[in-house]
Amino acid sequence: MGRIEEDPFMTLSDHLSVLEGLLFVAGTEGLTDQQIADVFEIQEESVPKFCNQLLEKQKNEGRLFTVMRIANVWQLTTGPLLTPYIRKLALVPSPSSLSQAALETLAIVAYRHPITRTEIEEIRGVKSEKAIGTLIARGLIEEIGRAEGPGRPFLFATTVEFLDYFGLQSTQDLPPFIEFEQLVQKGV
Amino acid sequence: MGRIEEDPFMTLSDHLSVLEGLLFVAGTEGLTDQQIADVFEIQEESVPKFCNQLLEKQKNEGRLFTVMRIANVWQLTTGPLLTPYIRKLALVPSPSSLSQAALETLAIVAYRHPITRTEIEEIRGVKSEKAIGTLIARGLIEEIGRAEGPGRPFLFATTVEFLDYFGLQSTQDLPPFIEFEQLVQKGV
Amino acid sequence: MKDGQNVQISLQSFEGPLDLLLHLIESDKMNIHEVPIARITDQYTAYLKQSIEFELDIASDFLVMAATLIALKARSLLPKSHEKDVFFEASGETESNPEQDLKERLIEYRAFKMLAQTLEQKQLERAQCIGRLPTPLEPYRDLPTVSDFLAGLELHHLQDALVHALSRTKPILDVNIIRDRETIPERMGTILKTLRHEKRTFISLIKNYHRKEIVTVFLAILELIRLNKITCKQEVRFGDIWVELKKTHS
Repeated sequence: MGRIEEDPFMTLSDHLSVLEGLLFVAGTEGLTDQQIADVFEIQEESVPKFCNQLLEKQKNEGRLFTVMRIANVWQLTTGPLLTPYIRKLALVPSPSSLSQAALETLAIVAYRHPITRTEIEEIRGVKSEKAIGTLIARGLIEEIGRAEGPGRPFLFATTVEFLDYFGLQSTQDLPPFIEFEQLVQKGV
Repeated sequence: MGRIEEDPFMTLSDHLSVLEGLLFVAGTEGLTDQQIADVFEIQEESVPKFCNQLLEKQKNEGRLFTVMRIANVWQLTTGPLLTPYIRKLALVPSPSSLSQAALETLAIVAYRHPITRTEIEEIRGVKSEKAIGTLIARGLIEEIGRAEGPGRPFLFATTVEFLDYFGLQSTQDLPPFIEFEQLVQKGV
Repeated sequence: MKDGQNVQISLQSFEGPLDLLLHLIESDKMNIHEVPIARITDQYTAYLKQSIEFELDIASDFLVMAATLIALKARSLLPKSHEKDVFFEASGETESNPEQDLKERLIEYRAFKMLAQTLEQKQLERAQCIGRLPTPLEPYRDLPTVSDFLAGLELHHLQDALVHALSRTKPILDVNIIRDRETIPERMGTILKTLRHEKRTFISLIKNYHRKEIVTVFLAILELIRLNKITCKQEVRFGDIWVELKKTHS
């Protein structure tokens, strides 16, 4: 395990907690072997063993979301044991209507998809993580792939359910953007 | 706890694992008291106790992301212990913090809402149009109507995003204004 | 200002005249209540004179405050007459005390400044609390929920079917159907009873194709969907709509 076990102030269990925390923050983007190796200053070859130790710990503690290697990254995912409860949760109506921020973000994704979080934030001029989260949770937008370039960020687009909601066949059926611009210019 | 403890096949610990799993799924959207009560078929009043039991469990197991009540929803968030590691990975961009003018304006709106621009400016003694604009753009305050009287100026109040941004449960969570006035009176 | 001895002072580093006043009071370690108005006025105006390089729009608020302070200073220098203040109390507002008002404004503003600091602290703490993006629940909904149903295309299909059914009814004058109108709850009961045996098509739930009856069936079905008692499926567009009891979850 290299450096990790040598650190006199942290136990293996502490390191596993940090690993779990970082995987939590990384979300569906996950962490690569290299990222994990860099943070813990260990060899890349040791990463799978390290992650498996976390998996052991999670199982012992009865965690229903565990570390898994998906598409070359490590991420936390829920297992089948949780599924019936998620189904039950899905039936409970979610509260509150969409905030102004969420509506704005939705409009941007609808007209400019596929689009990354950074691009959305550039257009809105403010952080939009919360709004994106709301829209994902409501099934109005979804991740449809990754952009090229550094970090390979997720690309978002509206879902079929979004189109259904507005009775549209495709985003082509949205009122053309130019009409909106004219409305804005007329001050409507 | 109603139904939960009566179920012969599941221990409290199992239920706490399910709760944690569902909070994991809900992410930054969080779960309301009602959603949790519905899924577990318990009384809404029992939810805070239930969540606090999870918090205990998480702490005992050394978890670095724990359940927290922010803006009236329960959600899993990381704490300061994980921050240095998150920085090391550069997983999240450091947030741009608010200017002094924006913070002062926000404090006034939080305690004196609904409030007009002129009233804010009277308290601050300076023009506050720009600060108000910034706060609206960031979704921290919003127009909630118009005041009576000449010009029928807009009335502003803080939003749910405001609570989330500062990690408050509700506006009740802010210390009473009188405490601050007393501190000033004492010449602190 | 150009002699290089003075520290360059910028009004922009203050949030406004109240902020500057507080700064002067605090650097003198004075209590707001005990501030000698004459001294603070001198300090304030001296400060303004030093910072000549200000922009007019920023400066105007500061100048208004200077004028107020000078008026207060003049008032404080006048001998305390028996008639009290002719200047400030001429309007008959005997309670009004402009010096006291200013001090109260300063206290209020100072309190809000402290609050702003509290918020700043909370902002820093909150920034360390990071969550994860939610998992979409959509794939976990094996049965469409009510809102999905009503918000989606299904309602539109029902309406199409209704039009379809109505177009088949003959515009006959049926004098025999002058009986008590069947209520929607009654029909809901009948439909549920029928569905207990087998799933049925929407059309087959209608008995005599009278407009009123079709509307009753339509509304009863909508209500049953809302109550989560039944589900509707349509295999092809404009095809038959199959209505069946919702499987109860254990």
